[in-house]
Amino acid sequence: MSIWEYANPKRFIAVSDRVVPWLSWLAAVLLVVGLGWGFFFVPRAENFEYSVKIIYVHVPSAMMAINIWVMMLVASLVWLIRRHHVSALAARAAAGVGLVMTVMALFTGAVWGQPMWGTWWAWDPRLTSFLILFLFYLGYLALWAAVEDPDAAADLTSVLCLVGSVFAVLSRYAVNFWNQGLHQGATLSLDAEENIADVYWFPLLVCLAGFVVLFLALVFVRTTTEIRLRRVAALQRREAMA
Amino acid sequence: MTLSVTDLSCARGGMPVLEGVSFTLEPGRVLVLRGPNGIGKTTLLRTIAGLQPALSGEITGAEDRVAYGAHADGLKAALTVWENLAFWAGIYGTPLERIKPALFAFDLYPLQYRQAQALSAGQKRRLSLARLLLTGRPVWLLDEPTVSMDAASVGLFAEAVKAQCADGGSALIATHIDLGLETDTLDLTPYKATPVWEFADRAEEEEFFA
Amino acid sequence: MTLSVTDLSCARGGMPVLEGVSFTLEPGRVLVLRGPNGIGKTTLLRTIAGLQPALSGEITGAEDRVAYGAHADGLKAALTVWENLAFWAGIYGTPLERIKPALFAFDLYPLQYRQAQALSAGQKRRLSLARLLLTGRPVWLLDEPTVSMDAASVGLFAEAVKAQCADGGSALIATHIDLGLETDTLDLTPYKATPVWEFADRAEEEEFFA
Amino acid sequence: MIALLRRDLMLAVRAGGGFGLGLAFFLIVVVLVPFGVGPETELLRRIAPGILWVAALLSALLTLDRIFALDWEDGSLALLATSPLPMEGVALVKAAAHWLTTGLPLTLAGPVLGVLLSLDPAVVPVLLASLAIGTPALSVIGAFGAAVTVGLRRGGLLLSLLVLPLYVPTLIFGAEAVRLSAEGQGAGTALLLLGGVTLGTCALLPFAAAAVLRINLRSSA
Amino acid sequence: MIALLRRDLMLAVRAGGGFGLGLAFFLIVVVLVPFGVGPETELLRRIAPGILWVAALLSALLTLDRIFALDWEDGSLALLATSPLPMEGVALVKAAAHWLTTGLPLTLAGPVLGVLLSLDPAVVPVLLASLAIGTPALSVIGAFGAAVTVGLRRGGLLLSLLVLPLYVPTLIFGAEAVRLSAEGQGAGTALLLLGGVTLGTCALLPFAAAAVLRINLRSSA
Ligand code: HEM
Ligand SMILES: Nc1ncnc2c1ncn2[C@@H]1O[C@H](COP(=O)(O)OP(=O)(O)OP(=O)(O)O)[C@@H](O)[C@H]1O
Ligand SMILES: Nc1ncnc2c1ncn2[C@@H]1O[C@H](COP(=O)(O)OP(=O)(O)OP(=O)(O)O)[C@@H](O)[C@H]1O
Ligand SMILES: [Mg+2]
Ligand SMILES: [Mg+2]
Repeated sequence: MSIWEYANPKRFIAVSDRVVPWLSWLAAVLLVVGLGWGFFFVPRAENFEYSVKIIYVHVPSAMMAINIWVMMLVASLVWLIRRHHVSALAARAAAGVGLVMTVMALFTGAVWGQPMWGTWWAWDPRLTSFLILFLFYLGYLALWAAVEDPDAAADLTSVLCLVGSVFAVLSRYAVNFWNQGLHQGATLSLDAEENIADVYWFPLLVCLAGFVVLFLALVFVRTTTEIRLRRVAALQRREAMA
Repeated sequence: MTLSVTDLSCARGGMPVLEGVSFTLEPGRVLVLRGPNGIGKTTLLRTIAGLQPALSGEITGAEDRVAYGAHADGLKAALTVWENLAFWAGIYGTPLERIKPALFAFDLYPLQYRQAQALSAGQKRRLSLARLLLTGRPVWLLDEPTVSMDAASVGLFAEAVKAQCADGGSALIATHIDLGLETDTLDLTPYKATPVWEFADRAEEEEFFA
Repeated sequence: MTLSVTDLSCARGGMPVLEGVSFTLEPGRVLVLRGPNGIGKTTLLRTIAGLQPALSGEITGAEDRVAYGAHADGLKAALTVWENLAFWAGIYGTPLERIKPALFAFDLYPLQYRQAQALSAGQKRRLSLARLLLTGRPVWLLDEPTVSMDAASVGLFAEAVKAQCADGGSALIATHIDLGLETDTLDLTPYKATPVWEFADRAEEEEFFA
Repeated sequence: MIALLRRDLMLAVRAGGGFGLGLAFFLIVVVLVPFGVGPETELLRRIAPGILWVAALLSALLTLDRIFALDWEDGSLALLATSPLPMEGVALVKAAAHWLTTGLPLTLAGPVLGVLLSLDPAVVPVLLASLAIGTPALSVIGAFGAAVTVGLRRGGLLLSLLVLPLYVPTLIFGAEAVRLSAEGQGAGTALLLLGGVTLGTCALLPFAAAAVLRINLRSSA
Repeated sequence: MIALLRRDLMLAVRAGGGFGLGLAFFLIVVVLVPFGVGPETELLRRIAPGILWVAALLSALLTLDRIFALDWEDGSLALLATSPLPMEGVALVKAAAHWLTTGLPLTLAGPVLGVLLSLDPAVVPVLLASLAIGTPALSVIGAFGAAVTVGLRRGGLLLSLLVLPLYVPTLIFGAEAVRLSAEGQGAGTALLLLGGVTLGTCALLPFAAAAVLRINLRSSA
């Protein structure tokens, strides 16, 4: 049986009801371990001061924020091509989480910036393009909220998501052209030498895993909620018609 | 070529409204849609006009052959009567000479230099009907065309429809009043959709949200 | 107290439209305004409703006693049927209990939680008429109230008007169709203004610009 | 009056209008400016107060046409005019609703966005004060402008032309207050003058707005 | 197509929309900024390019909702959809009309207003070039945004929320070009990139806009 079977709302709800508890626990464990490890059992760095520990929230949330948008893009495409309502609703569900992640990254980043760069905010390319991503999330959700007819809303937001993605990438380059900044480069790049020391590295990985699982759990919950909301609306409309 | 609708089902605002509608409209005929408010006349016309997709069933002979007249007049308040018509003539590639007859047909000639916003309700309506003559389309889909028009104007409209039929056109008209034309009538009441989606492919998935 | 209009003249868009209109409307009576499109029915109603000043003549018994129903429905698309009515009840200080009867009177009860934008043309119109019942005003001024309503709804409307008259109200209705009420009729055609301003008090000055 | 206020707030929330968007626009303008003028911090810090005020003013401006135009288009303004409410009351309530959905959120958001322009934290209280005192004037003046242009379809742009000049005093005093305190001088007088402007407008303009509305209704289709 | 373009221009001129207003708004924003940030010349000169571009962008923004909303409300968009014109054509023509009534005047006015911000004369050619190349992108992107929000009554504000982030690249390259040449460096690459953005958007977005319009029409009342 193909994965499209799960596009059937009933089956989707059934599945999510089964997996959500597991995901939640797994996420809890991973986060507790990762954050606990990172916060309490990592030796104090010489170059970074204590605030370095923020990285265990900052980096995962930042990465999630970016990757969630990608996931939304995929879901939107699925909706546009295969017209599975669940897919569209999943995109909406994810967007909510993505927005929160973005805010977390911005906030932790700002808090971190204070000790590191002596300022809450700097117009560094990384930060700036993140701010733009934040705006995209806002617009996307606002559009969902504004359109009455659910299917039209799904269509419009999907198209917006496509166009938005292109422009997000475009702005990334534009911003780089505009200002070369002081933000860390991609420390998690694959070639080993420029990786940060393993002591920081492992707990970070655990945290990342934790965030991913947490995201999955949240998306499942929120998607089922969205599905049920639409179901209720549909039933109410039937009332009205009958 | 006749407009034929077979086993058509259409929805509005995500709810199925009509199902199993079938009829054919030969050239030279007028078909009047009747039915209580909210039965789905507007929805049906919009579907045939291609503004919204049908849930199921098929429509043949509508492609590029219909001129749609909606509840709204679609006039530009700032343009004069003549300019409004000239615009639509341009869109449909109709020569401008055809405007004058259209003005006469709906007794708008004296008002032709009046801005649309300075027209009374019925005058506006007449203007929006005059537009149909410039589309050169054989099939008219009209949604309550005679709203707020007086008896005389309704007469003019009837004339226009007759003329249209005379040269092989046809008209599908949703209305609550009597137009004083001999027409076929289709009452939509029996086609009211029972709000379940047997007809949707992927039945369950669709039905779930409808 | 009766609404009485004596020797009224009114203009629209700077042009005199009607002159020398006089009539009285006793409590319990219905007066229907007739006349071809553009004769000035809307203009007359707007003048009596106090939306525009009369050129000359006088209107008594209208002050704070009239409820005006225009061509436009005046509904809030984003609000539900019930909320729309509740708002007007609030404005006119009418107790909310009165909403339910109003809904029944126009067969809107099943639609009461529907957003106004999800109503069909005729349903919208019915809602805008239901509003009248909440104004608690004795005199109704209605401009083509039954536009795009089906026969059944027109019947409901006639009932509502009867009821209004029964408890001492009255109605002045501009329409082109037959309401199935026994009413007095006033045809405005004879009052069409000759576009000169003898009647304006500051004759020359006004006349100069008209 | 209450009924009207309640309805307007309800609409603002429901029709996806109101709060969120006015705020978002504020945010966006503030974000755009650095893209224009470049990222140098000290430059941004210097222009921060001015930019914040101009941005607040613009986002108030963009929400103005909602004040009357919607009610006009669907005909409910005419119906209100024939209702027991006095037009002055309508104008005042509408302005109040606009302030609650726009001015208030802007005021609260101001300091946060100040961070983006690296506004120095010391002046935040003054910024708050100036916005809190100034924005009501923006709403009332705006309501008047909206009343003037309500007849014109999509008069939105003309509206801004009429209103912006009227905004100048508010802008000057408001921004000046913040600038002065940023330069370490007292902002007292500026704030006082700002308060004067607000009081004056709130006292007089609703009447003007009502008059204008009546005129527009008279000549309307 | 031509008929539509002619009509839109006629309406823009007649309905008091188009030219005058977009321009005037541009002027006013530029005038307001000095009130906000204070009169120091060298400060103004430094921020001039950015402010000019942001102002141009905002006044383009304010005229966007006219692109489709009017035709939507009076029902002529639905009639156009049932006419022989392809929706893509409609979208493109509408964007073109918007540019002719807004972008073009802004471009021409830019240098003049530059004087107000004591922009140094040497960079005027680059300013002209950047505006000329950049503003079409603003119109096309805007047309897309307008198409998305056309269904919503007074979606104007949501419109700006959706569109402004899309404007970022255009703004950056445009303003950057002027800034660079103000600092005496070459603006070539910036202008090239700007041109790239414009071409790309003009090529692709009309299709997106058309698709969105069809969606909105489908679910419209
Ligand atoms: C509001 C301010 C900030 C924002 C919006 C922000 C945003 C981001 C983003 C988007 C990433 C990329 C995640 C990825 O793609 O891998 C990131 C990673 C990172 N940030 Fe920040 N950041 C901010 C402030 C800071 C500060 C002040 C520091 C400390 C000096 C910092 C240190 C890092 C580090 C070390 C990484 C990991 C780099 C990597 O693994 O790719 N960030 N941040
Ligand atoms: N935008 C909408 N969203 C949801 N439902 C709608 C919408 N517009 C209409 N409806 C519903 O769809 C059904 C059909 O509406 P439609 O306008 O086709 O009826 P109609 O036959 O044209 O009625 P009328 O004679 O009053 O014009 C009605 O029950 C109406 O309530
Ligand atoms: N806004 C306006 N500006 C100028 N003239 C107008 C305006 N509105 C209407 N008129 C003219 O005033 C006259 C009276 O208009 P009015 O709307 O009162 O007619 P009516 O009797 O209501 O017609 P209908 O039955 O079509 O509604 C008409 O000749 C019309 O052309
Ligand atoms: Mg209908
Ligand atoms: Mg009338």
